[in-house]
Amino acid sequence: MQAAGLEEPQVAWEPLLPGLIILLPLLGFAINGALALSAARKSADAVRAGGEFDFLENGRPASHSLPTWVGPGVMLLAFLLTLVNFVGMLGAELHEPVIRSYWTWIATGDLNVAAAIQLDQLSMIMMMIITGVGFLIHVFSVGYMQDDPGYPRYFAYLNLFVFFMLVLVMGASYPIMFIGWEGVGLCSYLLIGFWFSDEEKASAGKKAFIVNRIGDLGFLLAIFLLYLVFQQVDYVGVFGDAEAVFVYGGPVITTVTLFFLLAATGKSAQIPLYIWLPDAMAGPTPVSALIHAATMVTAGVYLIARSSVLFALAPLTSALVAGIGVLTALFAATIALKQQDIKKVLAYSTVSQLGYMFLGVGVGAYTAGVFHLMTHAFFKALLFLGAGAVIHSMHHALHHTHKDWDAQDMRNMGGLKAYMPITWATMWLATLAIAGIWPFAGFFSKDEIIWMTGAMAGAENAPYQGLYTVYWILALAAAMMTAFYMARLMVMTFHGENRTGSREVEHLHEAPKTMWIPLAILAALSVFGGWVNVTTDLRESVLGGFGFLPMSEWLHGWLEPVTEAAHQIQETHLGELAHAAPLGGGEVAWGLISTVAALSVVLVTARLLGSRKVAVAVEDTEPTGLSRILFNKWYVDEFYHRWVVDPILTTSRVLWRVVDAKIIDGTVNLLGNVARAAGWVGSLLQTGQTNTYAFFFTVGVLVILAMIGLQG
Amino acid sequence: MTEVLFFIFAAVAVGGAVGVVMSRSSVASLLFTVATLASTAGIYVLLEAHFLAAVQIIVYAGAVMVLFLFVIMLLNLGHEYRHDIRGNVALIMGFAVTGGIGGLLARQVGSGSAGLETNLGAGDAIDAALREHGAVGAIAQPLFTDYVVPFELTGILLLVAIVGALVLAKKAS
Amino acid sequence: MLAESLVLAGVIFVLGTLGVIVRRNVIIMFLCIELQLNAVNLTFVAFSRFVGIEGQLFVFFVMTVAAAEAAVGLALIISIFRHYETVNVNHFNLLKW
Amino acid sequence: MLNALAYENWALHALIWLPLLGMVHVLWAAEDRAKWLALRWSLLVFVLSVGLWWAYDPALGGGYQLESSEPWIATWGVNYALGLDGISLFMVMLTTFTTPLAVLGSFNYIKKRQKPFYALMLLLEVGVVGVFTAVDLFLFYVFFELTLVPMYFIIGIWGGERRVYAAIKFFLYTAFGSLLMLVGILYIYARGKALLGVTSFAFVDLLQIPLTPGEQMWLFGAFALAFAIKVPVFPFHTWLPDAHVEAPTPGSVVLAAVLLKMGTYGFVRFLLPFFPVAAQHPSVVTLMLVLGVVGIIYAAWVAAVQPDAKKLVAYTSVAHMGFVVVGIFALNVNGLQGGLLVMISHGISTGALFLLLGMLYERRHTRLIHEFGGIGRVAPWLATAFVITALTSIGLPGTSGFVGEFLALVGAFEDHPGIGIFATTGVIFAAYYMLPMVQSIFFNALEKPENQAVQDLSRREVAILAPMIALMIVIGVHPTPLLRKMEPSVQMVLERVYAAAPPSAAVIESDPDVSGFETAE
Repeated sequence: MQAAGLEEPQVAWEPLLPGLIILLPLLGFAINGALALSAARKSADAVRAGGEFDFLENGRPASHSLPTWVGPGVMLLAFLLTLVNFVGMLGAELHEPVIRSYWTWIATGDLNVAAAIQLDQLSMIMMMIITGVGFLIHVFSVGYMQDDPGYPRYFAYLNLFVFFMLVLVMGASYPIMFIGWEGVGLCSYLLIGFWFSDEEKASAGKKAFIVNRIGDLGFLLAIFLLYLVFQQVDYVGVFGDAEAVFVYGGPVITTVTLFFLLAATGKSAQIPLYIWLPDAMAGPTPVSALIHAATMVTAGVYLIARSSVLFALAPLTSALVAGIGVLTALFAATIALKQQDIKKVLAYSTVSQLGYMFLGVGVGAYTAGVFHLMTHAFFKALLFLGAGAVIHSMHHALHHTHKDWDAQDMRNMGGLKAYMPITWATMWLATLAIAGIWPFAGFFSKDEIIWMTGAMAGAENAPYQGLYTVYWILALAAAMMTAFYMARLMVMTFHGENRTGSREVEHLHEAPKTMWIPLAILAALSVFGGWVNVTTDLRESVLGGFGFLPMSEWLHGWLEPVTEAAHQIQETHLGELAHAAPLGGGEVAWGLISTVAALSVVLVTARLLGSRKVAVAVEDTEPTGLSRILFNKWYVDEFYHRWVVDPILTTSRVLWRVVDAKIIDGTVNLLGNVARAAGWVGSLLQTGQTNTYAFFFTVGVLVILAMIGLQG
Repeated sequence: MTEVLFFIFAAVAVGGAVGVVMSRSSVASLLFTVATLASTAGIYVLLEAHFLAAVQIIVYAGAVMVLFLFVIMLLNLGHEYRHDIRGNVALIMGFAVTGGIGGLLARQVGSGSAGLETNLGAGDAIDAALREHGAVGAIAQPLFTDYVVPFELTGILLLVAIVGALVLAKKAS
Repeated sequence: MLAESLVLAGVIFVLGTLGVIVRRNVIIMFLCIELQLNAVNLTFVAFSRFVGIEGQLFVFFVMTVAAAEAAVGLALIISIFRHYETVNVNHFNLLKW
Repeated sequence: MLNALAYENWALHALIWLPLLGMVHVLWAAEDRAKWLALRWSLLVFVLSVGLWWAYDPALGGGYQLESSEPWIATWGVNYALGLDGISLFMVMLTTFTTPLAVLGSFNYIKKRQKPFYALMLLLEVGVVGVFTAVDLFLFYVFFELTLVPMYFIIGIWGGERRVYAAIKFFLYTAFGSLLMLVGILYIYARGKALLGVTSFAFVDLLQIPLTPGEQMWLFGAFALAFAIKVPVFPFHTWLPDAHVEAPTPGSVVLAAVLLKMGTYGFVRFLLPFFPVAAQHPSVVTLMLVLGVVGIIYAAWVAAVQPDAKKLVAYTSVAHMGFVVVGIFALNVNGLQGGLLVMISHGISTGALFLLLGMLYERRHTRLIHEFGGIGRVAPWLATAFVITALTSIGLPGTSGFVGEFLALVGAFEDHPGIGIFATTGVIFAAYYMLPMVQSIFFNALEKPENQAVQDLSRREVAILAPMIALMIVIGVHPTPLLRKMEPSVQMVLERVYAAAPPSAAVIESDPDVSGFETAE
C-alpha cells in the first residue's frame, strides 16, 4: 500500500463536519421516530376503539406539524453541508481520498475495520444526488403524504433511509458500505410495506428484502475473499495493492468481482434478481422515486464504480456485467411496453435504465455509468414524482365519488393534460430526457454508454469483441423501446379523451405547491443536467451548438482520480479503444442518428396512440399472444415461484415433517422406547400376585441354599 | 418309647401340614394347623422343652388359632369350598422349587447329622438346667437376667401390634 | 433324635412354603406361614437341647412376634376383605403398578 | 473503588451464593412477595456482576483472574475453585443480565405456585454462574448438572400442555450426554493420577496431562457429545423445540439465552484446550464444521415452515448455534471471537424474542402464527421492538447479530472457504424464516376481533425490552470493547491448540500462500 500523500503535496482540504452530514438524517430519524412511536400509541388506541387515527386530525395543517419541518429540514441542512464540502473539494483538486475515522468498529486478530468515512469525488457526487434529490423528494412527500395517519413514521423511515444511503456511499471500507447496503434494504423493506395492513404490500417488502439478501450473500463473500487476500478491507488498502496482488483476469479476482456482481444485481435489480423492484412499487410513490429510482437501486452501480480497479482487472466479469446490463435493459423494456399500471411502466423502465448503467460500468466506462446514474436520478425521480402527482390526483377524484377503480391504471386516465398542466409539462421533459433526445440529460449519458460499448467492441485487444458488438446493437434497440413505452405512458395518461368518468373529472386537480416545485427543479435538472459531461467531439459539433452552448466534460475530469487506476489497467491490457462504432461512423453521427430515431419513435407513437381508443381497465379485454406474455412479464415470477420458491418450501416441509419429526426425533424416541420396552419386559415379572412373589422369593432361597450346599 | 411317640407326633404333624395345604375349606385348614401345632408341642415335650410345649398349646394352638377362627367366622368364609390352588404350571413349579429345597435340606441333614448328637453332648446341658431350676425356671432365669431388655421390647411390640390391629381392623368411619 | 427333628422341621417348612406358593386363599397362606414359623421353632428347640437354653428363649420370642404378626396380619386381612369382599389374593394386585 | 472493597476477592463467590441466599429468602417469604424478592435479588446480583467488567483486565493476559480455591473434598483433590477469563466474563454477565429480565418477564405469566418458581429461577442462576466460573472440573460438573434440575421443574410444572413429555425429554437427553462426559472426566482424573501422580480436578493440573492422540479422540467424543446435545448441534437438537414450546416464557428465555451457551462454552473451554490434537484433527474439524453448516441451513429451512412462533424461534436458535460451532471450529481468532459474540448476541436477541412471544401469548393465548395478523396497528411498540429484535436475530449490520456472524464467517472462510460459502447462505435463509413470521403476526390486515383488542406494551414490558434492545444496538455499533476483552483469552486457547502442533497445523502456519492464490510480481 502506497503511503498516501507521499507522492505529491496535495492542496490541503479540510472537509467541513463530514460526520454531521450522516448524523443529520439520523437525528431526523430519532425525532420523527419518537413522534411516530407516540402517534402510533394514540393510533392504536383509536384502532382498538374501532376507529381510525389521523395524525393531523386536530385541524392543524401539515405544515405546522413537527415532521414536516424535521424531515425535509435535516435533508436541507445535510444538502447545504454537502454543497459546502462539494465546493471545497472543487477547489482542492484532490487526488487522494480524505478519510475521517471515528472509532474502531471491529477489531480482532488481523481484522480491523474502522468506523470511517471516505470523501472523494465519487462519494461526493453520490452525496450530492442523495441529499439533493432526497431533499426534493422529502418536500414532495409533505404534500403527498399529509393525509396519511403514518405521516411521522413515513418521515422517520425516509430519514433513516437517507442515513443508511449516506453510510453506503461515504463508508471507507467494504464492511461499512455493507452496513449502508443492508440498511437501505431494511428501509426499502419498511417503506415498501409502509401500508403494512395490505398483505400484498407487506409481502412485496418481504420479497424485496429476501431477494436483496441473496445479493448480500455475494457482498459478504466478496468481503471475506478480499480479507483473505489482503488482510484488510478498506478501499485504500485494497485498491492500492490490487494490481500488485492480482493477476489480470486471474481466478481470484474474477471470483471476487463475480461475488460483487451478485450483490450488485440484487440491489440494482438486474437479471436474475430484478423481480423485487416492480413489486416494490407497492410503497408510496415518493419512496419509489427516492429509493427505487434515484438512489438505492443505483448502489450496485456505485459498488462497481467504486471497485473499478477490481473490475478492470477482471475482464470476464466486466463482460458479464455489461451483458447482464444490456440484457436487463432490453428485457425490462419489452415488459414495460405492455404494462398498464403507470408505476409498473416506470419500474420496468428503471430496471432497464439500470441495465444501461451496468452496461456502462461493464464496458469500463465508469464515468459514463455514474453519469447516467446522475441524470437518471433526475429524470426518473421526476417521472415518479409526476406519476405520484397523477396518482394523488386520481386517488382524490376516485375517492370523492367512491369509485373503486385503480388510481394507477393508465387505462383509467387520459387527457389529464388539461387538469395538471405543470405535471404534464415537466413529465414530458423527463420523457424526452429518458428517451435520449438531444439536448436533454438522458441523451448525453445514454449516448456515451452506447458509444463506449461500440468503442469497446473495436478495442485493440478487447476480449469478446463480437460480444460487445451484440451488446451495442441490443443497447440501441432498447433505447428505441424506451422511447416507445415512455411516449405510450405520456399519451395514455395525459392525452386523448379523459376516461376517468364525468363526475370524477371535476375533482382532478393540479398538485399543490410542495409537490410541483420539486417537479420543476427536477425538470430543469433533467434538461440541463447532461451538459456537465459532453466530450469535446460532441461539444464542437452541431450537438454542442458548435461549442457555443455552456457544456463541458467536467464530470469526467472530476471522477478521474477515482477511475484513473482502472482506466490505466484497461489501457494496458485492452489497448486503444476504437474511434468508430462497429458499423462505422463517429460519435457525433451516431448521436444524431439515435436522437432522430428516438424522436421519430416518440412522434409516431404519440400520433398512433393518440388517436386510438382505449378501453378503461374494467372493460378491457385480456391481452393475447405476445402482448399477453409481455403483460405477464414473461412469466418470470411464476417461473421463480415454480422452480425456486415452491421447491424450497416443499423441501422445508419435508425436512420438518419427515427428517426432523420422523427420522431424527424418531431415532431419539426410538432409543427412549427401547429402554422403555426393556423395562416393560422386566415388569412382566411384576405380576402383583403374592404367590408369584413368594415363588421367586423361594427360588432365591433355593439358589442361595444350593450355592451353600453344593459348595461344601 | 420316646422314639415311638416321636414318630407318631411326627406323622400327625406332617399329615396336618399336608392337610393345611390341601384342604378346600379354610376351617379345615385351620383345624389341620391346630393338629400340627399340637403334635409339635408333643415333640417339644420329647425334646425336654416343657414350658414351650405348654405355651405352644395355650398361646399358639389355643389363642392365635382361635383368633384365626374368629376372623374366618367374621368374614363368613366357612361355606366357601372353592378350590383355590393355582393352576398346573404354578403347581408344578411350586413343587419343583419346594422339592428342590427339601432335597437340599435332606442332603444336608443326611451328610452332616451322623455324629451330631454325640458331638454336641447328648443333651447334658439342658438336663442339668432342668434339674437345677425346673422346667419354668430354666427358661425364666436367662430371660429375666441376660435377655430382660428384649423381653421388655416384646411387650412393647405386642402393645404396638394390638394398637395396630385395632386401627387397621376398625371400620372406616 | 436331633436328626429326626430336623428332617421333620424341614418337611413341615417345605410344605408351608408350598402352601404359600400354590394357595390363593389369603388365610390359608397365612396359616402356611405359621407352619413355616413352627418348623423353624422346632429346629431351635431341637438344637437347644444340645447347645443351651438360649434356643428355647428364641422360640419364645418368635412366638411373641408370631402372635403380634397374627394380630396385625389378620387385621389387615379384615381391612382388605372389607374393600375387595374376597380373600383371594389374585384380586390383590396393587403391587403391580 | 472496586479495589477498596476488595471486590476481586469476593465477587465471584457473591455471584454464586447471593442467588442461593435469595432463593431461601423467596421460599421464606409470603407468596405474593416472591416475585419482587426474586427481582431484587437478581438485580443485586446483576449490579454486582457489572463490576467484573472493570475487575477483569485483559492486559494481564488471557488467563484466569479473580481466582480463589478452597479444598472441598480433599481426598479426591476436589476444590471449590472459581476464576474468570475473557470468555467466561461475558457469559457470566449475560447470565446475570438475563435473569432479572426473565424474572420481570414472568410477573404476569406465572400465576400458580409463584414461590417455588422464583426460587428455582434463582437456583438456575446459581448453577449457570457456577458453570461459567468454575475452574475445577468436578465443580464444573456439579454445576453443569445442577442447572438441569431447576429447568426440569420449570418446564415440567409451569409449562404448556405437553410439559411432562418435554421436561423428561430435556432432562434425559441432556443428562445422557453429560453422563458420558462424567466418564470422560473420571478417565482424565485417573490418567492424571497414574501419569503425573496428581489427585486434582483443577483445570490447570488436568491440562498438564499428556494424553495420547487416541485417548484425546475418545475423550473429545465423550465431551463433544455432552456439549453438542446441550448446544444443540444438529442432529441432537430435537429436544430443543419441544422444550422451548412447552417451557413458560422465562424458562425459554433462560434456556435460549444462557443454558445453550453452556454447550458452546464447553466447546471453547474444554474441547479445544484439553484435547488439542483431536480438536484440530482434520476429520474432526470437518465433521464439526459440516454439522454447524447443516445446522444453519437445515434449522433455517425447518424454521421457515413452523406454524408455531415459539417453535420457529427455537429452530432459529439451532441455526444461530450453528454459526457459533462454525466459528469455534474455524480455529482462528476471528472465528472464535465471532462465535463468542454470536453467543452473546443470540442470548440477548433470542431471549428478547421469547419474551416478546410470551407477551403476545399473554395477550392472545396462542402461539400459532396464523392466528395473528395486523398486530402492528394495535400494538405498535410491541411491533417495533419485535422487528428490531428480529432484525438483530437475522444479523442486520449495525446490530449485535451482524458482528458476531460476520466474524464467525470470516473465520470460517479464512481456512475453509467452501464451508464459509455454505454457512453464509444462512443470511438468506435467516430472512426467509424471520420475515414471513413478522409479516404474518404484525403486518397484514387486522381481521380477527381478538387481535383488535390486543394491548400495547406496558411500562414493565418496556422496562424489560429497552435494555435488551439498547444492548443489541450498542454491541452492533461498537463491539470492539467486548472483542478486546475476549481476545487474550481466545489467543490463549488457540495457542494451546496449536502448541500441540500436529503436522496439519504446521502446514497452515508455515505456508504464507495460505489461500493458494497466485501473486503477480
